[in-house]
Amino acid sequence: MDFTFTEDQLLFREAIGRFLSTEASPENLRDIWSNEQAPIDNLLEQICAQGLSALSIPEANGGLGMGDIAWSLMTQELGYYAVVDQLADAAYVGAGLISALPNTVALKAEYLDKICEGKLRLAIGHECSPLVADAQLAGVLLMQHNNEVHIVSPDNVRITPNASIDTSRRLAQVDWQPSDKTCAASGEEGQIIWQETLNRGALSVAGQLLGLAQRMLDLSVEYSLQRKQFGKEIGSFQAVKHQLADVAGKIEIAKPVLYRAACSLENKHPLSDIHVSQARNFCNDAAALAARHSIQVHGAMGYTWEVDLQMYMKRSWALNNTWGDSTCHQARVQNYVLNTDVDLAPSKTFEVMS
Amino acid sequence: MDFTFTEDQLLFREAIGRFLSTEASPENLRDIWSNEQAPIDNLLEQICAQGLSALSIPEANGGLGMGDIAWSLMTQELGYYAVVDQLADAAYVGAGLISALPNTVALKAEYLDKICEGKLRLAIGHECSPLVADAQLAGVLLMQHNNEVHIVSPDNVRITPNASIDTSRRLAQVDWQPSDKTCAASGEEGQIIWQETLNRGALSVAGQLLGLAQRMLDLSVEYSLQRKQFGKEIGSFQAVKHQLADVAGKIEIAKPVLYRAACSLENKHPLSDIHVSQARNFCNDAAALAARHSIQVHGAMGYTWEVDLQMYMKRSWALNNTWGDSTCHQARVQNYVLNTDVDLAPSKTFEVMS
Amino acid sequence: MELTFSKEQQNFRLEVREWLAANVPKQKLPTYDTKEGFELHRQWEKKLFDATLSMVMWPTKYGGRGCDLIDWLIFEEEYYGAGAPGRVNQNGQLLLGSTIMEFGTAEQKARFLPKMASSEDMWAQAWSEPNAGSDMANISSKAELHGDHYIINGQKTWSTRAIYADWAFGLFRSEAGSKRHHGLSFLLVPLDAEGVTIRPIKALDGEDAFAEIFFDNVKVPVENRIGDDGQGWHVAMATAGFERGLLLRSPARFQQPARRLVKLYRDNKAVADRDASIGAAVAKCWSDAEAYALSAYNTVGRVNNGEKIGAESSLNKIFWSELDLLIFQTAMDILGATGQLLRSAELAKEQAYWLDGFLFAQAGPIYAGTNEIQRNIVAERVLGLPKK
Amino acid sequence: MELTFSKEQQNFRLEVREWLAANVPKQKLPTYDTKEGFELHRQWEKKLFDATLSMVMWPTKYGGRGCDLIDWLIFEEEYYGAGAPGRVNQNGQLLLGSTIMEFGTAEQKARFLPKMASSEDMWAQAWSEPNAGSDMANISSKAELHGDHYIINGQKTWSTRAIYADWAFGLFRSEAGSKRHHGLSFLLVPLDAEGVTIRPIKALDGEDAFAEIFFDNVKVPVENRIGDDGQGWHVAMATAGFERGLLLRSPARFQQPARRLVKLYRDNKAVADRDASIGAAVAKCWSDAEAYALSAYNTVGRVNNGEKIGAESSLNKIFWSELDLLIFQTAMDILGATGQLLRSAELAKEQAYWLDGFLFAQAGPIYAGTNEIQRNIVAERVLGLPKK
Repeated sequence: MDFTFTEDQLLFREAIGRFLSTEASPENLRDIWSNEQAPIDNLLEQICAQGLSALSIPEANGGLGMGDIAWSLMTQELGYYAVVDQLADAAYVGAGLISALPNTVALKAEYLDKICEGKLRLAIGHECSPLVADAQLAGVLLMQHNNEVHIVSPDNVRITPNASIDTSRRLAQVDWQPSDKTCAASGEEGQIIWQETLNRGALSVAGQLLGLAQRMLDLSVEYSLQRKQFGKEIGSFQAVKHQLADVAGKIEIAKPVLYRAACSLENKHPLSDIHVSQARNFCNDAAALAARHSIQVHGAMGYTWEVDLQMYMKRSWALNNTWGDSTCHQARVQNYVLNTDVDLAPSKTFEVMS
Repeated sequence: MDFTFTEDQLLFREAIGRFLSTEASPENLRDIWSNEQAPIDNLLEQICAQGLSALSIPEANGGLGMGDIAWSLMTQELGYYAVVDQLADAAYVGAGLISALPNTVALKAEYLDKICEGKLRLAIGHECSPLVADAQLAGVLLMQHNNEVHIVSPDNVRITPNASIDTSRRLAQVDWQPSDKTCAASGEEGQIIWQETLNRGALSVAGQLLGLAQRMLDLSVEYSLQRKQFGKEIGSFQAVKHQLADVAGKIEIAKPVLYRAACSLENKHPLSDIHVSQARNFCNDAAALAARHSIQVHGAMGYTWEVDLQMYMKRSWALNNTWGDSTCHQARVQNYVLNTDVDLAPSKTFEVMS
Repeated sequence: MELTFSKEQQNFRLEVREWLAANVPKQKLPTYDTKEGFELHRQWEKKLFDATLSMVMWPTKYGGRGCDLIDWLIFEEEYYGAGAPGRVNQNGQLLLGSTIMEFGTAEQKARFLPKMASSEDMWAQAWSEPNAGSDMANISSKAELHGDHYIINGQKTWSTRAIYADWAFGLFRSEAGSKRHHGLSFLLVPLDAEGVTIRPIKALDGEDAFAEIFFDNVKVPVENRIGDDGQGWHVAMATAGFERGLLLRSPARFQQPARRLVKLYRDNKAVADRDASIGAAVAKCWSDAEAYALSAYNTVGRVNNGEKIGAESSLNKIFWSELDLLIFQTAMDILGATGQLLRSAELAKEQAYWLDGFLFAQAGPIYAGTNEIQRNIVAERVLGLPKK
Repeated sequence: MELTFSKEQQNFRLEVREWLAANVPKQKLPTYDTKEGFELHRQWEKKLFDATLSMVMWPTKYGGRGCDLIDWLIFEEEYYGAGAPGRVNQNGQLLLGSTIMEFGTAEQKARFLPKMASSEDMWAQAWSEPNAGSDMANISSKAELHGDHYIINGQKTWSTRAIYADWAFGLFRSEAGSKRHHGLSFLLVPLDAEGVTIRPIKALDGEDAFAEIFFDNVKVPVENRIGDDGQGWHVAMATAGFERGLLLRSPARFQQPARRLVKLYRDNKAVADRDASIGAAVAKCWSDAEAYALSAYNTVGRVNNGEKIGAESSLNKIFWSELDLLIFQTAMDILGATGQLLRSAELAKEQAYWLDGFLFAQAGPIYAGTNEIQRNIVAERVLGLPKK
């Protein structure tokens, strides 16, 4: 029983954070939010140049073989700097999906190599949403059709962009036709891949939401120390203090829930679905309260396009229903607790004894 | 359209409040909470001497014919002074029940006269609860058996007291046998009587809860002006201010909901069930928050038997599930909103147009 | 207590209902935070005015029809119930209108009110300043009296609708060296006057919903002052209470989205009920909106009986702003992944209504006095807790 | 990260589980706030001690078995999971115990710890004073040093368990004229000493759960001082952080009622589901309790790695006290009309468990530093917001 990260994992997180703090600064982010395409390419190229796209690829395929546990730190950094979907979707969720494909799939090794080299952009279409993120950028689309995994070329799909509140997101409907030729996995195998992919996507979002919550909290603390009302920094008013303390509380309690879910996913724990959804519920909560209290602390400034807060806030609202609606994650936990006859004794937190 | 009380109604409320402030002072109340029986008799006699037991009795029977609208003010005073169940149950709910009995019921006129004179104590056993309040004191018990109203003598029942957290309440199980002889109404007539009685009981409790909420707020404001911490009255801390302001908000919003329900009941509005349950939800909420924030403002003192707060707080917890559990009132409103196809247009607040 | 409408009230309701059914544009107008939308809303206001439905409570001589507050509540119920356009000139009509009605001279009334009712004149408010947000008495924009006119200098901010409006109204410090609430004057300033510069502020949705206004030696005639010199705070606050709050946010404004939320829930029951708490939240939204309506009718009755209404407006403000958040948040929870889509997105049908409302609801606890300030007011003025 | 238990840990769990299965009284003990209940709990503690299960983390020489914090969490899971009696001597064992372990002399450890582990000595805390509640540094009870002993005078209040306890521990002002945190000494006082008067305070449930303690020239030998003269605040605070908070309220303390709440819900599903929000609340209670457990394991891991844990204990305090309220409030909502019944009532079966817990939960946000104080601490020490 050791619920901590290794020194390496923590140092790696720190390094990524340092890198992103310059490459994904609020100014750069604002560019991405304001323009259509180019700035994402720059950022993604920088990121690939750092080898970040190779993180999840198995060591056998030339990657770093980084697992879900380490990613639960990484995704927080991605959230904190509001990095666009593509990175986590390709380097983490997509790489996981491709790694899980049967070795008989001809393109598997090639794709893993390309991701390693930062030369493949992926989009994943899961039935939990009618929207696919970054479909327009994708070199290959991984599409769900019931239990089947299909590998689809962008040439064979119709992509209809759907603009959203987070303008750094490129969401689209993707119309396509499943065929035997595109099918890379099916039956129980396909089902397990999609189940794991949904969990990984949801966990990736959970981490990002937590990072976003922390960013909103930091911005609010900073603002509350600058802004004066009635002759005092607003951060000295008890109402402001308590609002921000409550956000800190939501963030702290969400962390271990996120980490446990990551550990379960990495170890294929039978309750991974529940643990991931629990993580999502806590991280959704933290991000929602952070947004709510941050805009309040920012006052009228918080309602403007001008302050950085708006980007992180909108992204948190958008991600809240990405890789599974918030209600679907609530439902998985509620069903487990309310509609099963599992004994939920205190001793069962980690043990699944019979 | 006139959503206000008459001068008379308001003056009457004031007079009752003045009377109760001496007769049902916290010291007297503490006596009732600490001893078994005698003090209730004193209080009830005082109250009957004032003619309060005759309020609801139709004028034709020598009473004041006071309706539900006026009672929605009265019950708030009863709550504010935490007057025992017997008064509202006999003079308001019970009197209403008896008045609604068919005139063929031999004892009807006699009972109405006796209530007028303050000589009849009633207990009402409704199937919404296995507990009957003040059964031990009752000269007659009005018992529900499906749609039937039974008038039962205390000689023919077995009463098992059940002690509760509000020691001024005398709750009991009542074992009894329905018979043709005890049956005073049945069929549709009985059903309507019980439906109206539940609504009246629930509304009586709603008013009392609102009065209790106001009392708890007043006690807390008073305490927060006396108690000092860190060299200042605790009432000057923003956290305390906001907690108490929120209680005031819950109380204010509950009032018109209570009054509308009273008006609906008095006028046999087809949505009386919904309106009464809405009133209960809002008044339950107000009392619950008042208790929560009052004990917080009182600090450790609030957790003691010694402060008056505890009596009002416990009574609010007890009444919250009296004359219908809180979940049953939530259910009536939720069903109406969620599971019907009624159009809830803004114009429908008072109109039931087709 | 009598909770039914008179024959006259019912007739008025039916008249409004029929007129709206015939005249409300089938297609939602573009937002009035764009030039095009602003003009279309101005045209709509003119149409309302021509039917004497623009300011139903105003005297007929100023373009109204002399209705009382109950009629006004009825009007609002029908107006929102019909999904009619937002009121682009409401800051003038609802906030400034009452002030001029109470403190304006006969000339000022005749000069300003009819054109306000018809929206020939569009009005922007100019209250806040960079250092006078919640602490409104901290105003530092100056107005120097020179014979028959003031020269004003300074900066206002968060001025809603100022980009396209014709006029602004606000408080200016007319007594040099005065402090807090003293020495302020309530002035009306034409926005095309020399020395006025307007710089838009983009709101959360990217539209120019507010502006900063800079005054550089702007000349304003004394006839544009409401009330006496130095009495501006008194003038501004006198109508700041219950009625102003109610006019700004009538119950129907919340009952209509609550009604739509119930429909959204019923239409998506299977999805929504995956999370058990959604149904309870939907019912609460509807019930809260109705409670707010009941509260309004109750208070109007007491006002009509001559009762003074105090800090209820602070409680109302807190209540409706939190209700608004709950309504639109719950809708977002039901909509799930598509809730984030903008109006232009192909998959967005009803979504844009909810997203717009969700964004706007975020500002509710902030504008018109933050909810923290409102709670302080309740604690100090209603409950008697100490100021410091 | 490795979230499974070692063979040794599993064996320890099974040993505890089996011992408890064989020894936990079938019938719930009467409350320890009565004389009879107090004695029965003392006997239970002796039994635990004899099985070296009283203070599993203490060194064997003081009656423990030298377990680490993970073992302790396991012990607590089994202890609460088995519905074993409340720990009557916990203020001594968990709060004072750690302090003596860290600051006591070898003599003091040998003198106090074993009898504390066996509950031969029962301990009451004596922190609060009438004017030093949330503001603990406001202590005014005096201790004058006279050679080899102190003479103490003053009053303590909210002293849990003081009525039947043998000893009390607390802070006394030993430097005349000193202010705030300075000049305080940490003293252990036998409650049968001459000059000690104890007056019970009835708690919400009518039982004598607390007491006031009056000290009238009470003589306390210098050997009863923990740490140096005037260093009392430092001594008291050093162990006031994460570990003390965790010991006071282990996760299992909340997981067990959450588990029972789930069962209560499942057994009364039809009734509970009348209000759609109940199911969601039940699931949240369980999930929150589990999150608190995860948080404890995570923090223990970091402590074991030598990390310093700061204001997390303030966040924990807020979290568990609010969770406790939600658990028992939700149970009350499910129980409905019978929830108000006392243990003696015929219809009360499980009800008394819930009502007792509901009452006790009310105090959670108040004791051990009110939640308002905790939020201030988080804002100031974690977020760096200004003090004033």
